[in-house]
Amino acid sequence: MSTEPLVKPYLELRRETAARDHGLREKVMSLDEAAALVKDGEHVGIGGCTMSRTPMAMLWALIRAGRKDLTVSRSITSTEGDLLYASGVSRHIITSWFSQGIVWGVSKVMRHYTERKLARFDEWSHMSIGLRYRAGAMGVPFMATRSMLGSDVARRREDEVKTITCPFTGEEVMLLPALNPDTVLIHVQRADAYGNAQLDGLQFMDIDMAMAAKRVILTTERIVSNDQIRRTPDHTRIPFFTVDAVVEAPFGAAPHECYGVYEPFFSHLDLYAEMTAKDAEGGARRYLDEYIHGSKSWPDYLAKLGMEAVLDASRRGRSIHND
Amino acid sequence: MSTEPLVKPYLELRRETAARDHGLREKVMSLDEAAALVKDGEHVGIGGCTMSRTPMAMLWALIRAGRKDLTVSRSITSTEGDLLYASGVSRHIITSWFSQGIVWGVSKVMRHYTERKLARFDEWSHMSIGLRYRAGAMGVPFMATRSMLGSDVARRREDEVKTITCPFTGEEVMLLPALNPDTVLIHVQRADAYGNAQLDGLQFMDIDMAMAAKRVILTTERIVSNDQIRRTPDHTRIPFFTVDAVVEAPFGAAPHECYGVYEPFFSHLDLYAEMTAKDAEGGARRYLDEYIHGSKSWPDYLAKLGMEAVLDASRRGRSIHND
Amino acid sequence: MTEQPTSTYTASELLAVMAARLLEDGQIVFAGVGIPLLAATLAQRAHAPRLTILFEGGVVGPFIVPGELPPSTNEQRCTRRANMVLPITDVLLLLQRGYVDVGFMGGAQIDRYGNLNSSFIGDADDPKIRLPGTGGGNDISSLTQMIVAMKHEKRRFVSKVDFITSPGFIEGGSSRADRGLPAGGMWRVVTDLAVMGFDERSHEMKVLALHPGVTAEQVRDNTGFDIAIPDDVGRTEPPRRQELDVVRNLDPDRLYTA
Amino acid sequence: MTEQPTSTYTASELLAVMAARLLEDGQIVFAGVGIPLLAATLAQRAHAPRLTILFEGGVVGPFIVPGELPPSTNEQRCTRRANMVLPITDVLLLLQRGYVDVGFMGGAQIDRYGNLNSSFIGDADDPKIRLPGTGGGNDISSLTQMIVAMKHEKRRFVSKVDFITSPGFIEGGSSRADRGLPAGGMWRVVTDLAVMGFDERSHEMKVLALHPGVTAEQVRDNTGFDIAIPDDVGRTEPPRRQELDVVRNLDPDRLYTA
Repeated sequence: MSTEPLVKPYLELRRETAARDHGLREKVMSLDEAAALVKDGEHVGIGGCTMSRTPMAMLWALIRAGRKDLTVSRSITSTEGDLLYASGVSRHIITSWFSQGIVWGVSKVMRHYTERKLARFDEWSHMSIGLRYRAGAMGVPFMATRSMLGSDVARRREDEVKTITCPFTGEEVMLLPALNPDTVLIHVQRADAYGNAQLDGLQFMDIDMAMAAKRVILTTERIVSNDQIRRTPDHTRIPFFTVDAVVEAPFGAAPHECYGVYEPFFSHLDLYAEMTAKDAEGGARRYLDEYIHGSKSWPDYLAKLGMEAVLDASRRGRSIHND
Repeated sequence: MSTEPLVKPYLELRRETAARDHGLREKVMSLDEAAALVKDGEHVGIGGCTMSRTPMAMLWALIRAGRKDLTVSRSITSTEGDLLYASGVSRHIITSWFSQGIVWGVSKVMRHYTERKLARFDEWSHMSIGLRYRAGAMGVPFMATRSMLGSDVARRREDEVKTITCPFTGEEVMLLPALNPDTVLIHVQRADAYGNAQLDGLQFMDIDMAMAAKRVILTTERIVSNDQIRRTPDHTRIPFFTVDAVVEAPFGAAPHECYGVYEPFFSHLDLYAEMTAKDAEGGARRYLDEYIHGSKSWPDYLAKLGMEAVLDASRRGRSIHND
Repeated sequence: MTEQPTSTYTASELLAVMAARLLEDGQIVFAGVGIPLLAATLAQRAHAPRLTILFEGGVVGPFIVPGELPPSTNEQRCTRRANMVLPITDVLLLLQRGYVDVGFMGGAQIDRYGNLNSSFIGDADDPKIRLPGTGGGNDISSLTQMIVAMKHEKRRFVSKVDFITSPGFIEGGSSRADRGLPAGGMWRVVTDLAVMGFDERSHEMKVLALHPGVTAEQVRDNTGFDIAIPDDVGRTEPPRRQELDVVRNLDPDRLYTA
Repeated sequence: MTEQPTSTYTASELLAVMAARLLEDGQIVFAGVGIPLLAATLAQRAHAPRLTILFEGGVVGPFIVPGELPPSTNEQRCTRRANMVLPITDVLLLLQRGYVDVGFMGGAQIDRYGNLNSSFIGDADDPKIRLPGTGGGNDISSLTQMIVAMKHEKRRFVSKVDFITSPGFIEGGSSRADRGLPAGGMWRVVTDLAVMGFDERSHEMKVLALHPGVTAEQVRDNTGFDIAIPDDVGRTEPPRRQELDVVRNLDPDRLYTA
């Protein structure tokens, strides 16, 4: 919502946070119910990174719900970004890198929409995006950094960053504006019904994002008991009171990976790359029709990926635990 | 070292860090060898908090080595602060709270040395100390905060903090100076010979402190193989390249606690409180003579605490894992 | 112990019970060691099962085990069956971020504007007594709404504290916000004599309710400044045995309730 | 495959081998996906067993499993037998804190002062090609000493990049420090033709060594600006079979070395 100030005034942040229900309560719901929480035009932060723990099931539901004009931010954006552009769910993505992945080359869909000025791709350095979420998580209006100075990446963001002289050292440092998304979507290996989430392996920017957001929608490979969470409290990475919805979505990051559970569905990702190689827009639209709108449920989407692909991705995913 | 600037200039920080050996190498040594790494007059950060994971074995070695004029910082300071004052190892402690613990009342030793102006106790809010370490860990000269404003705690630190108007929101925020200790002492449950440390339970400010310091001395309940660490990399909290010394010191936090291994040695702490209740200075000196200088080795110190006390503290410590 | 009639209880037991009643179900309370920890745990067992307790050591939503009270909020006894443990700085940042509904701590000295002093008795540059200091007190009182539980004594209830360790309303009126603290502020002060609040505009302390058998005069006699006590001042309900039983069960050794 | 004579190798295999040789034992290298990841892993196995690799996804000191190369540095394949995993922001902060000895990435377009462009071909406001962007490239090149590995082509080696995504020496001289980047800077550029460095004062790119069979003329023909090549320019040793074997063993499917 471009009319909003770049950084949320502190009292507004406090009012919003105070207005939320902080009680230990069950928040389990369906993908569709969770999708209904997100309003058109909101700023939605997407957890995970590139092809890891992308909340694909939740994005599947948002696309099907016809959500529009979202401003989306993510550390690094992969195929989900193509689908957000092509579906019109978002035509404004704030990220540090945007393409399917180096082995598939530059995203034709990203190029189609950005080069024709049909969509915005605001580029920040990777650490800058992380520090913006972190400032939002900490409840401060900015975070200092020594990166991005002097580059054209910063020059293109000159209305959004400030350079000051450090009052302690006299050094020039850059101040990055706090980012507090309206909604953050995060996929995890396990969470309880209250929203206490435990992440295995790579955490990316998810913890800061959850703390920075006004609303967090968790999808999880499995819902576990609160007792199980309480047995290893030092493995809990996201506390329940930041979370508004918990959706059990097995393989909820497919065709991307979920650490320790499944690796990327490479053959399907090759297929997607082929579909969008020649005719980017048409290919993306065909993918949306056939796979997203063409599946009645998330399990039905997985069925389209194929049982063999699911088994293969799982085998590779669990192999991380092999010696 | 009061002649140093409050915040280390960035290039000096970078030079110091670059000059360290970043290689994966064994760093196992004795308490005495580790103590020899610390120079008189240095700023030494102490890990843990109050009665938890206080690096007592390392402090035992520093006191016996006759280290002098250290500036010490810690989140909350308990009996170890008394001993640092009384031994002369430090007469300048930067902390947020300083006494044995609420159930034993105000520390008579702290009162003796501070009220007679024999020692400095620089008081900061708890979060401010944490944010100062965090800024040091991140390599930025300051961290913004909305706390401490308007209080006399801040007024007494007016030469060390800055209040600015946020260039994004126009709000008044306080900037806290980064703290990069010369040496940080941390006691952990397990670490490998390279210095990769895994902490169970409460982490306090240890991770930021390790990242902020120029030198880290780890004491650990046990040294484990690097293979064991690599089996659960997402439990590693302190990376090897921040660490300069690894000392295996079972019960290295006694008479304080080490999460999941032993609880505080309450009867000994009651005894200490008694010793220092009437004659603070004399009592602390007697404790130093009898227990610190009077023990030939760390196990000998533990022997003075008594086998029953060790068994009792261990039983209570392990009880955290009971249902 | 359950035989004990409810008419007999120590001042600190009364304090724990009355403080616990101020906490509401579903809140997130940042509790200090001592009476606050005890009262929050009592509230959890009495009327607020969904109350979440935060401890400064880095703990979210633990359950305290009866008879295993911690010496501070930084030992493993504070983590039993917790939902999460996290670094000290990050649990304190929850206050700054706005997730904490109420902060709850004890106090050594308080003034008419709810400022707390736990640093110096006398001149800070040449103190009669050097107290332990703020700990997280300054952060909690700077960043959220506060409940303070303390003994009601003239020397503790002073017109102006020697040193503002934990800011209340500073000099009253809008001075707190003017000093850069737009959020939070003192909400309730619970003592062994009464429950106090603060005037909406002047932010001066005033008595809201007297404990059983306590007179307005007693409160005035034990308060070092002129405190407002309306004629229609409220009365607190006496501690119920069930409440006292929980307190005594939690603290059989009278560690906090001596 | 080990039968293959060392005289035959692809351009990217050569790139990987030559780049790996620039890494020293005991260093901490922040490596990007592709050739950098491959070269760092080769160095680890060839001559630098104590080399620690950092990946942007949040990984400290992993070992890459042959044939299991990741699609980016953000998947679980990057974490095998790692010493530590940590959040993305924190692994990038290691650069700012100064723990990283060398950053190592690929490049789409580079100029005489070592500035890299991976954002826009043509005018940024109306680009011919929108490239994927910086990722961590801007942070790495802003905060540490850099090695870049890329194909040596005229269109990639330009006098001035269209857009400075990852700063080298900006406009040469002291301009990098003047812009607020006192630390780091471009150190080496490795291509399939040669190894380049930068002049101490002017910070202009210059050739340090030519690869086997490569002439100075070839380098000039494939460089879009006037590049200094001393008469006594060095010569790199041809790839050893053992080096090529490791590369081919790591990337049997030619994912990075096509």
